[in-house]
Amino acid sequence: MKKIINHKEDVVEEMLQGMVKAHPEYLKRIDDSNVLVRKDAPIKGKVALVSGGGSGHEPAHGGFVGLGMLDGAAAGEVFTSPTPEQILKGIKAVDGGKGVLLIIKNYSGDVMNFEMAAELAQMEGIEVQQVIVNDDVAVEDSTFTVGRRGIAGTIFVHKIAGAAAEKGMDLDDVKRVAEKTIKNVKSMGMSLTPCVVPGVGKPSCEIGEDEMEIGLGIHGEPGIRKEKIKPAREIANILLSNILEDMKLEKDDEVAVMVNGLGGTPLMELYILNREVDNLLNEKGIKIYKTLVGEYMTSLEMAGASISVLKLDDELKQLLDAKADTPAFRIL
Amino acid sequence: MKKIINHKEDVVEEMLQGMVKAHPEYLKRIDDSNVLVRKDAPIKGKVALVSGGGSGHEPAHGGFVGLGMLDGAAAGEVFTSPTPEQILKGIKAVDGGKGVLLIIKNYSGDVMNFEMAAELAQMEGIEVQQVIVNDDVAVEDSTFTVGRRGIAGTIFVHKIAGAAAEKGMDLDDVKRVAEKTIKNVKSMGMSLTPCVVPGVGKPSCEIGEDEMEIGLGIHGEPGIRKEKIKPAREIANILLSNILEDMKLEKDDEVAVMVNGLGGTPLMELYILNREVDNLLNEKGIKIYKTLVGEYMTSLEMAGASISVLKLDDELKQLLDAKADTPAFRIL
Amino acid sequence: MCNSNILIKIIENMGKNIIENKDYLTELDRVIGDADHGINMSKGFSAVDAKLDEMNGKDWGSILKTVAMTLISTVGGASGPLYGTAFLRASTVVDGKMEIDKEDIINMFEQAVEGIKMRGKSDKGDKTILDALIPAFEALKLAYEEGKDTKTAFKMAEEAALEGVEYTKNIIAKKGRASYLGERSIGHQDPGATSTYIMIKSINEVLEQN
Amino acid sequence: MCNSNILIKIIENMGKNIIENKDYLTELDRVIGDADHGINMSKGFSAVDAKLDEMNGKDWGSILKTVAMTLISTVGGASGPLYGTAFLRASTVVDGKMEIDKEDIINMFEQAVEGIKMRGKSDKGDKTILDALIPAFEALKLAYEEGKDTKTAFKMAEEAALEGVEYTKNIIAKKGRASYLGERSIGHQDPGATSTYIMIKSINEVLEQN
Ligand SMILES: Nc1ncnc2c1ncn2[C@@H]1O[C@H](COP(=O)(O)OP(=O)(O)O)[C@@H](O)[C@H]1O
Ligand SMILES: Nc1ncnc2c1ncn2[C@@H]1O[C@H](COP(=O)(O)OP(=O)(O)O)[C@@H](O)[C@H]1O
Ligand SMILES: [Mg+2]
Ligand SMILES: [Mg+2]
Ligand SMILES: [Mg+2]
Ligand SMILES: [Mg+2]
Repeated sequence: MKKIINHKEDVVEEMLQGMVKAHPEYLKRIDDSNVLVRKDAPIKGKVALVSGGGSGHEPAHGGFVGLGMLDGAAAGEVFTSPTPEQILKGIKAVDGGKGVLLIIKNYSGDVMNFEMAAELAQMEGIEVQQVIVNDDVAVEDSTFTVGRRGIAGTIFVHKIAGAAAEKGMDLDDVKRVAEKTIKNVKSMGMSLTPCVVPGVGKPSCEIGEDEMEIGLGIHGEPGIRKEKIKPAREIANILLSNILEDMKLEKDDEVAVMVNGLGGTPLMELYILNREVDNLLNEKGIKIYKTLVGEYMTSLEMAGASISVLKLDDELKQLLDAKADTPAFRIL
Repeated sequence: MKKIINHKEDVVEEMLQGMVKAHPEYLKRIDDSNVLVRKDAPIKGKVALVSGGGSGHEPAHGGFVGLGMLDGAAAGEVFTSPTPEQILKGIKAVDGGKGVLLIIKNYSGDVMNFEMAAELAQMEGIEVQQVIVNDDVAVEDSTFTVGRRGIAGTIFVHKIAGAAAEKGMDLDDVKRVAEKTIKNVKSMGMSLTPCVVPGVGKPSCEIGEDEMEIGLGIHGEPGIRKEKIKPAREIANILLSNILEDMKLEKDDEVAVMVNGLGGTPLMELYILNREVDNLLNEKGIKIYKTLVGEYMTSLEMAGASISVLKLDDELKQLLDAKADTPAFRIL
Repeated sequence: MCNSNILIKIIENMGKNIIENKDYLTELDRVIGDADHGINMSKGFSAVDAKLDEMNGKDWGSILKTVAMTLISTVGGASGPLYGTAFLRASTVVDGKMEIDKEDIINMFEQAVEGIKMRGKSDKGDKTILDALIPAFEALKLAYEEGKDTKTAFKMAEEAALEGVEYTKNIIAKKGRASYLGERSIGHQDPGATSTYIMIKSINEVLEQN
Repeated sequence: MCNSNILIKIIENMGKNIIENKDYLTELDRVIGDADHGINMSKGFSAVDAKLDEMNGKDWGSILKTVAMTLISTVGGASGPLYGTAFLRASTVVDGKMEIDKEDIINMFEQAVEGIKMRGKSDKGDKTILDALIPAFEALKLAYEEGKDTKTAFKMAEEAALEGVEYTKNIIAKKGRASYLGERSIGHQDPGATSTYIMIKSINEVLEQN
């Protein structure tokens, strides 16, 4: 296991310190916690947004704390949800009297820990609502199961709900646009190499020398299938076909696209993948309103990428374009 | 060789297409060239900045084209300088009548190709000046050789010279601040794994399972030495010691720090490394005015990082803080 | 019948066994989850261990509540809130009691089951903790109804839990991370059911010695 | 003495040999550079090959200029401007000539050397192209001074170039990427000197056949 770390037990603590040291103009850390909040939190009279989850997905979520996005992010151990206590600290630190929206990725651990935090916060008189992001079309959507995972599409929820809150919308309205975004965003990923959780020391899964894994999760959870590695064009086609099958887009619909690197894949390859995504959507007559290419929701050093497509309407477009100023996402 | 690409011969072409498709609000491509320029180029009455070099270092340099940074970037084949013809196209496309500054990384190939382009541009009546970035302290500084390589410190030159040009400084003045920045910035890198040039298909170098390479170049050029992999703290110490030895910083001097990922190293590790850099500089009483952590100058999928330290004065601080709006670097 | 001293011994033994089985539980989770169940549980019980001293002399309710809050506030992941809720709900029916009887045992167990069902929105057959815990609870209740003593009743609960663990190999996961695998979760043993079995076994080991 | 037809044959043969040695040159560059010298040179000469037809019937100066501009505008990297400048400077002394003589040959060679020195700010002993090219030029000049014929003179130039290539193994690189290695560049053969040797050898092969 080759990593630039000190002790494997300390990675989250030291990473959080490194983040605050890097971005003191954006972030402050709540004492005795793994919670990062906006430098200017709490902001009186603004709905506050709290997200978080396991670590190892950087810049998610601490990198999206700042103007026009999150007010706070709670970081768990690597790939492990933060505890209710931690999340509660985040909620209390950012509450500006207008209520708090929790943006949760759909994993049993995250959902339960955030729900418990919400219950505790409500007991302390803070108004808390939650939305659960479930954009990963690699997982079958079924009401008998926990349903789909939340992956990179979550960043669109941060951005759009964050802009809504910054604009002064109330909690119900912020929740409404967050839910609209969740309904409209679908994602799917693939990987070329596994990742190694520092505390585990072994690769999360095995992928052969000439193989790729389609549809795997951002914690190295197995995907839909392994297959022989294919050209970028076909990779884009596999992922997009699954996404579009689920979205029922029509000609002239407008979308935002995210080509997200999982950590080990260089930007060159992400741009090549974006070319293919763009070509495929163009062929179908779908209009690309905005594109994001880069690392937004990673899985440690895993090589691979995910594609997210968000269907837009005028309200979402306006919120997507709104000013944002965070360590990892800025719009002037 | 596992990469998300189509044909290995097409990576640069397809990457450039993918970049322009991703960032149409920032970039346009000059016909029949691998040159990306600002959407609004040429800007009349402003000194124009052109940089470039081999591909495989993304987001450098196309990602830094935009307001407050570069006007144009010429992309060569992977790790190969662009040709004079290409660079000349860039110069002509961005010249706004106030002269053009070339920002060149110190590699024989880059220097010669850019110099030939400058000669050709001057023959066409365009005023061209150049600066050569040589921040890599891993290489001995000698007047008998070509001297030091240019690596990630180059981004500070783009930022500061770009801000100077945007502010309306004339060519001599822009060149002066660029040279001041070059004089004040030192960098050094290390790597855990090699990279694979698509056209070559073999790793650029061999690094053992428990080894790291200290001081290697961003094209996989061998470094100072291989040693057993060490904790982040010692890695920071090795790189910083070499940098500081060369800089003669004094207590209370102010610096900007860049912790730059080489492509395969996740942000978590970069933040951990930043924590160590920050601690070490604090111990020495050196003041950190601004920190950048992320991927700025990569080497394909190489795992590793470089550290750059830029000594600041009031002028450099002001230019560093100035507004910038490019695909890969934004300051509000 | 049972004083709260024995509870502390049980908690201590649970911790010991969970920590001993850290790698085993993690490996089970690696196959159908995210390779951390042993890590999560060990972390929780190490924190619980550090509080054993302060539990001394406390009532059943307080002790269980301390265990619950410690698990909730250290584990993270799915197992933290689930086991935490189980202990928390169990604590409510023995609040202030220094001694408990069969009735209390059944009530605690029942509350634990209900707590997990509520928190996890899950039930028997979902390939989770509940596939060990519910059969164990039912076996325990039946044993008591049949007039068995506590040691025997818990022996039967342990057997039922183990059967439940085996059963998880044959079914599709409907809750937790393993549910993302769909059909491919069949054939693999559930980590959470396994840790539940280990905890029930830990109760028995203490009862045997007393 | 030599008409421009032979030059086209020489250029063609250079391309053939460079492309045949693509992997060899790249491998040399992998050890002390960035593993692309063969790729760069092949790319350049493939582009030159595509222009052979249009060179037909042109004068020495035009042909050399076409080669120069093609190398400059396709290679990138250090070798592009260096060889490009060499051919460009050589072209200036035979502008408009359909036939050339010994004097012209010496002038062209000299210009090539000077061009590379100027462009590369380099000289003999830096472990570059010049360590093959300068000895070759000196041997050629000497041979002519001693009254040798062109074939013999080029034979001697080729031998000197090969010795120069061998010599690069013993010295530290002071220019180009290999210079970053300092002492560690010793023991390795310079790719650029090697491609120069291949090009001179290519001249000889054509002279032999004519
Ligand atoms: N909704 C649920 N109800 C009951 N048990 C669950 C539920 N979700 C997960 N589990 C249990 O939790 C176990 C996994 O715990 P753990 O690995 O610690 O958490 P995580 O899945 O967050 O990594 C599973 O094996 C399963 O038994
Ligand atoms: N300044 C210089 N003068 C003469 N030859 C040089 C100089 N710099 C590099 N070279 C030659 O160029 C060769 C490398 O060429 P190539 O690999 O194509 O370019 P790059 O180094 O840009 O990758 C070296 O082996 C050396 O012979
Ligand atoms: Mg987990
Ligand atoms: Mg090169
Ligand atoms: Mg788990
Ligand atoms: Mg080379």
